[in-house]
Amino acid sequence: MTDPPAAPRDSLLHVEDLRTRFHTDAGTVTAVDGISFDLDDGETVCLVGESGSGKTVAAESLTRLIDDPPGEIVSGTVRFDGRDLATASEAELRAVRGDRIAHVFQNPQRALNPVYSVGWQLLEAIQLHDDVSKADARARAIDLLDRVGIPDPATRIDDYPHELSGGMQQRVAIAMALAGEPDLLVADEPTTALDVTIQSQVLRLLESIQSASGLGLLLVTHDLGVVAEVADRVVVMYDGTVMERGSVHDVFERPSHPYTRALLDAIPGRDVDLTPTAARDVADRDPSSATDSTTGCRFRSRCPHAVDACREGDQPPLHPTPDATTSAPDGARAHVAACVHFGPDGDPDVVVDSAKSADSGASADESAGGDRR
Amino acid sequence: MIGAEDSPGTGTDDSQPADGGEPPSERFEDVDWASIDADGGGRSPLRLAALVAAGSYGLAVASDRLVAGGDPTIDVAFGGVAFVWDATAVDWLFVATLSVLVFALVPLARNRRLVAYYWRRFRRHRPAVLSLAYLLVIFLLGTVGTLFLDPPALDVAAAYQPPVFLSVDASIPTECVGPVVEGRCQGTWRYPLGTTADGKGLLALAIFGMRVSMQVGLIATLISITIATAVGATAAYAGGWIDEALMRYVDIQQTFPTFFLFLFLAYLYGGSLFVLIVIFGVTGWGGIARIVRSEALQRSEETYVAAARSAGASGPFVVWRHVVPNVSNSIVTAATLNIPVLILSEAALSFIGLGNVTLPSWGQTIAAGRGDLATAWWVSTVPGLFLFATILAFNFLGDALRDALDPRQEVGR
Amino acid sequence: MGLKWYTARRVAWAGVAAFVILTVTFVLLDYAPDPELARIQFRAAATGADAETAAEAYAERRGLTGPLWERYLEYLGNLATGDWGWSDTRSQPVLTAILTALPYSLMYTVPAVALSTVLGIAIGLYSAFNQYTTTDYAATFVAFFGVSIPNFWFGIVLLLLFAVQLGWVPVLFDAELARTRPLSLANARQLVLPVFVLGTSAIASTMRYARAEALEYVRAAFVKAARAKGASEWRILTRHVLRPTLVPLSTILVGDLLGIILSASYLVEVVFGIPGLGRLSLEAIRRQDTALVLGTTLVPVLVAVLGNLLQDLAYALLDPRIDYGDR
Amino acid sequence: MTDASPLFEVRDLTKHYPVRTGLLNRETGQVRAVDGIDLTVERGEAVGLVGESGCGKSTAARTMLRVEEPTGGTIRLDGDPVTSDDRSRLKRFRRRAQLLFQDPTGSFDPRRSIGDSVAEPLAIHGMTDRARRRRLVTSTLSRVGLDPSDADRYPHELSGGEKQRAALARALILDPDLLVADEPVSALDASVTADVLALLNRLRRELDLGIVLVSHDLAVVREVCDRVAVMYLGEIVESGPVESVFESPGHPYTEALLASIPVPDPTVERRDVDLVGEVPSAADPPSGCRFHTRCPAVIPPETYDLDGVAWRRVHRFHSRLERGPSVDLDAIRAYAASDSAPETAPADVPTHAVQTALRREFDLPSELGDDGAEAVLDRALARLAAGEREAAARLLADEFGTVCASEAPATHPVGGDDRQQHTAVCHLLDEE
Repeated sequence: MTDPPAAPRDSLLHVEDLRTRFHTDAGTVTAVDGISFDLDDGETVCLVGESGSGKTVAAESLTRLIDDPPGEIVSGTVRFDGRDLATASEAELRAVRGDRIAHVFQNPQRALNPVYSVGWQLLEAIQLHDDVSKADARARAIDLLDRVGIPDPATRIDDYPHELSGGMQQRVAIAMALAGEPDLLVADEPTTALDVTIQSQVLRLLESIQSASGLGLLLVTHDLGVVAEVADRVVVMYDGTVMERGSVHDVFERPSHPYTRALLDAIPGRDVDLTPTAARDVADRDPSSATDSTTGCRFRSRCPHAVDACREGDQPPLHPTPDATTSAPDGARAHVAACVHFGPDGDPDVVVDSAKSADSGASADESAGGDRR
Repeated sequence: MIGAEDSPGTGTDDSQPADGGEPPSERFEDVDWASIDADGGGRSPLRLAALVAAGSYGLAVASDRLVAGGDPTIDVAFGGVAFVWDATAVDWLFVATLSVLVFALVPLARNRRLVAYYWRRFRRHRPAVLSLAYLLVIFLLGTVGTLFLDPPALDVAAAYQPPVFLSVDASIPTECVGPVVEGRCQGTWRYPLGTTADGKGLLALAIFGMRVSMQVGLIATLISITIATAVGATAAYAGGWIDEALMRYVDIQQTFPTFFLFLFLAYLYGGSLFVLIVIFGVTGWGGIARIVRSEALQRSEETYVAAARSAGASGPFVVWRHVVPNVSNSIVTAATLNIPVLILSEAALSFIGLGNVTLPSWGQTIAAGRGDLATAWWVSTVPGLFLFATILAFNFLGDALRDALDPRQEVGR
Repeated sequence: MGLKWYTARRVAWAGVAAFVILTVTFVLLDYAPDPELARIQFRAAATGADAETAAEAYAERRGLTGPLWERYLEYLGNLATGDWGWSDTRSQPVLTAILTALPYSLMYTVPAVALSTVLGIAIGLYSAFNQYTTTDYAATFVAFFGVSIPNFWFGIVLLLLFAVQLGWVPVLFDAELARTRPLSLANARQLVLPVFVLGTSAIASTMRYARAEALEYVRAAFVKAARAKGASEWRILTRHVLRPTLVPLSTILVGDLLGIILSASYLVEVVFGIPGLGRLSLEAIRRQDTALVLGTTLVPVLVAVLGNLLQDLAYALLDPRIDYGDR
Repeated sequence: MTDASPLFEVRDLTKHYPVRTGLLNRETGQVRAVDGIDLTVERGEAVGLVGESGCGKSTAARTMLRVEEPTGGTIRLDGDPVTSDDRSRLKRFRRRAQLLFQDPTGSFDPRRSIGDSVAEPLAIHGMTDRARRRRLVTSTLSRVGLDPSDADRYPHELSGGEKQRAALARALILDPDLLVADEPVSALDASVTADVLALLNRLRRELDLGIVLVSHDLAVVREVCDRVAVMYLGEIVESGPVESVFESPGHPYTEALLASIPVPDPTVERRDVDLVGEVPSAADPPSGCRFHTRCPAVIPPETYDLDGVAWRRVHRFHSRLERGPSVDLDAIRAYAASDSAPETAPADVPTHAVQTALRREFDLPSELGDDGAEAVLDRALARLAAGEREAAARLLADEFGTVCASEAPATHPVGGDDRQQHTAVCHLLDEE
């Protein structure tokens, strides 16, 4: 069984089999190992995973923002609006970056150049893609600041980044991303560095921008709460590969891959209890130890449902889940999971039903020694 | 120390009657703190050893200065080889420096695992590993080798001999020691690196030059880092006006261009090696003190310091156990990079004739060969190459150390 | 507190630093043995005259008779009014001797400084941007070479090679030529090696710092953000990396470069026979002309004080984050 | 209630940091990081302290353990006051009350082995027997789920979760009665977080440990704690049993905080709260109720009939004039100039255009919906446009003053049921 064939479609962004490697002293690390997903106009797709899952590298690989060297995009297609960015020239990419695809980064304080004023950096973003006069660009910059909810924008535009709070800095970063009126906004953990109240403001801002301009939003996050609030569709990543993919309702209500289930289970206060061993330390490991010799399912060693078949071959392909009826019929948006139990010879109930039986016995008693590398 | 048996000094351990049997798994709830509070502390054998070493050092210096007077410090003959060593003031300082170095290495030997970790990081820098080997050779030749070698002697008859495997027009040497082939004087193994205008062997000169360079570099740097650590740590720990005053002083000292300070002081007080080393050591610590201060301030902001303090550790305990060890990385790096500067300065001062002219310093030899460049190019070149290689090696070493010991890279990955 | 207030404070501090240094110098001079005095006493004793009387006469002539504080004030006053004393060996005022020598020094230091600043920063930035490439390794090695090579020895070797062996440049520096036709090709030819020797160490040092500082920024998030905006690599290099790099660099550059240039030029002049400040100072030391030694030492010291002041001001101009109340 | 004193009791704890400026380093103000908080912890009880960053919760944690010297207030352990005057008593306190830090990486000395670091508190408290320390370290490490051989490892060889376990071992090795955990899981991945919290819960039961859990994450507090205190700008605005506070919050801030948390369930509609702006500086906290500048329920004046949104915007404008940075009129004129159809010089921009620009700058609606209020706002804007910021602020204060800004609110009970009752500090509860 192979990947459901991706029908030639007109999605805004179509990523297929993307692979990114890093060459380090300790050897080559494949941070992103063949991921595929689609994103449409006006749609929000969330890349979810814990630290070391490769979600950030995946997002930055789209427009080749990764540091090269040591990073290198080995293979794959990134079709954006009909063009393959993976094979595009640096100059072509430059025309796309900021203009068609914009990025917002995790730490706003570091994403803004400390020695230039907010205005300078906004004007740069405007004038890089639009041949406008300085005065016009400035007026537009003030409009942008106003649009992202910066109070007194005409005064604030001459501030330096360090004079703004974290929330304000992230708003400025978003304003900068909007300067080129992009079709796709890639936001990498845009709210992780912020307080909950500010996070909620920024998420609302992103939503309102999206509904106003209809741009596609690719949100990279580790926070399932954020995912549930904003996502239309979800891509769950673990160790550089896609573990599960589907609409937000499918993934949250009928989590299929054992990893997704463990992830959901780990949320404090969520009372669906899975076997505690599955919940433990799914990503608390040194990503540099991720050698390329991995065979079989990457989640195998921590999976409570691992069987011999999990050792064989590569990561299992994305199999459709039994609830496929509720999903869109075509391959790219189906609810799929990369687990042998969902394959042609597997029995999904091994994963799905075990929760019910384990529920009674799980005494939430974490035992020693689970935190191993 | 490590792996010591249950010491009888803490025999108040009544709650644990089964002692010595299977490895007891004592739980922290079982600890009777009231009895421990009543107990005293212990002392470290290392500190004792240091005390003994310092004491005997003091006695030796005193006996040499007061009792022996002009006589050689050591005069023994075993077999046919006589071993005579009249220690100068610089030599005594050097001995002190080396003993301090030995004591600084003890904590390293204790933390093998950590040393291995640093070594793995250091090893990645191949030029630095080579440099380390080269410097060890230079160091051993300069310190131990010179004790057994005769100092280069005047021999006008053997002037201008070319290095071995090389030849020079026979008219240039006063008298060719080696064979003369086709009108060219061949170099011999008697003077592998050739000779100077005085007929001194350049190999011997180079080796004695190593001693001078090592003495200047190591002693002055040790003086510098001692002062720098004291000043920097005091400034960081005391804060307030003490910090302000100390750092302002460093500001001013740093403003004075080092070379001209050396020049001026050497002019005023003479350029003997002892004076030079003291001047270098006493005036060259400003930069390191700044590093120590800022590092110490940063380290004391670290969470592990807060953790120790919240567990009840005293200020001095934290400084000694956490701040100083963690600052030492930066001190080692700064010291390593300070040494070549001093060696170069000494060579430069000797070169322009401000040093002790009787000392076989590399700079001295370079200056001596300057006039003979067209005829006997090797006289300046040989010590120049040694000087260059030594400075280069220290720079490589320092750079690699900075990389390997960088605390920023140590934390997390 | 604003920039003006900060500037005023830095200027005042430079004044204080200069004053302290001059005071220390005075004390050092006063307590050090005076070689001239020793010579006079020796001569007097040798000719049968009273050494004591000769010493007093000498002190009288030198103005060394008054109480310490009086002499101290006079010393400061003289320095301030440009009366830097009389050079016995050159039979001219110290300041005149210095001003005569200064152009020769500037003739090769200015090009060397300009070259090393521009090239050093450029190579350093390029190297940082292309970390772990062959170019970077080559540049790093050249930097190590430049930092480590003793410049006086380097000068000697180059002279041997290019002047003695190849005859491309003159062996001896022609001061007359430099004075009368400073902009001629012939003068340029004889300045090439000094500029090169001085430049090597200065470029190397600048480059190392520039590379190290730029490395802090080439992988910074804001550089990635600029790339995401669609900025070209050139723009990223010249705008986004250069500017923040200049902030710490300005503090290192002035202080360190100045130290290197000042001391290296001294040795370069000795090696190449350029009658600049360094040679003047060395002559003064050899002939034990204390007034001239003091004068030639104070020039670089005052230059350093000025340099430090400029460095503080440059820092304030370059970094918007500076807290003016901090220093 | 019994006569026995609680395990840990903090009364009126304050911590002010001096702000020094100027040539002579004169103290020109104070950052009131913690401004009079009360807290009680019983044996075996976990109390949460929540709030946004900058609310003073971490300072409170460090101050209540006297890691930092408090400016005022009393701290009692088992009823005994803890002061820094009595050194042996303070040392005993250090043994019985431990602090667990947020950053598991930074909290270990990179040059010492884990075992060394974990044993350090023993050595500090006078246990000279190395072998015995080693035994205790080994047993403690296995109790927090680590391998005894981890004692020989160095911090860089452990993962974040392992380091946090080791940090817990270090905090527990002195057998404390109280553990103050400052954001113990915020640096960890979700699955590791779950583990560490479970471990914390288990140890609490096992050791009858009192816990103060400082966190920005309400879900974590809900998972672990029995009672919770919500902090805003150095003060506790609401406190009580976790269920009661979280189910029926009495303070608009708590409500807003709860509403801000994303719910990991796509079927739940998000509650929208109008919580704008950010936490003001603790060096200059707002007068009256400190939350009034951001409060979505700030009490409107009775004189005008304004709808909620319009009123809050006017109030925010007022607060901004009172407390915010200076208004750059030139920039606003320039902006108004570039906005007007025929290009005009900034100096020639008509007043009404400047006022329009000002309304836009301060996010004011073009119509307030109340003529009287509209007239006042117009006058205020005119004064501001003329550069008389203070006069404008005065006018707004006279006309649109609110009790929230003028008087500090009192503490009120919330919730009827006696067992579930908790307290909140808010003017909205005044009438009741």
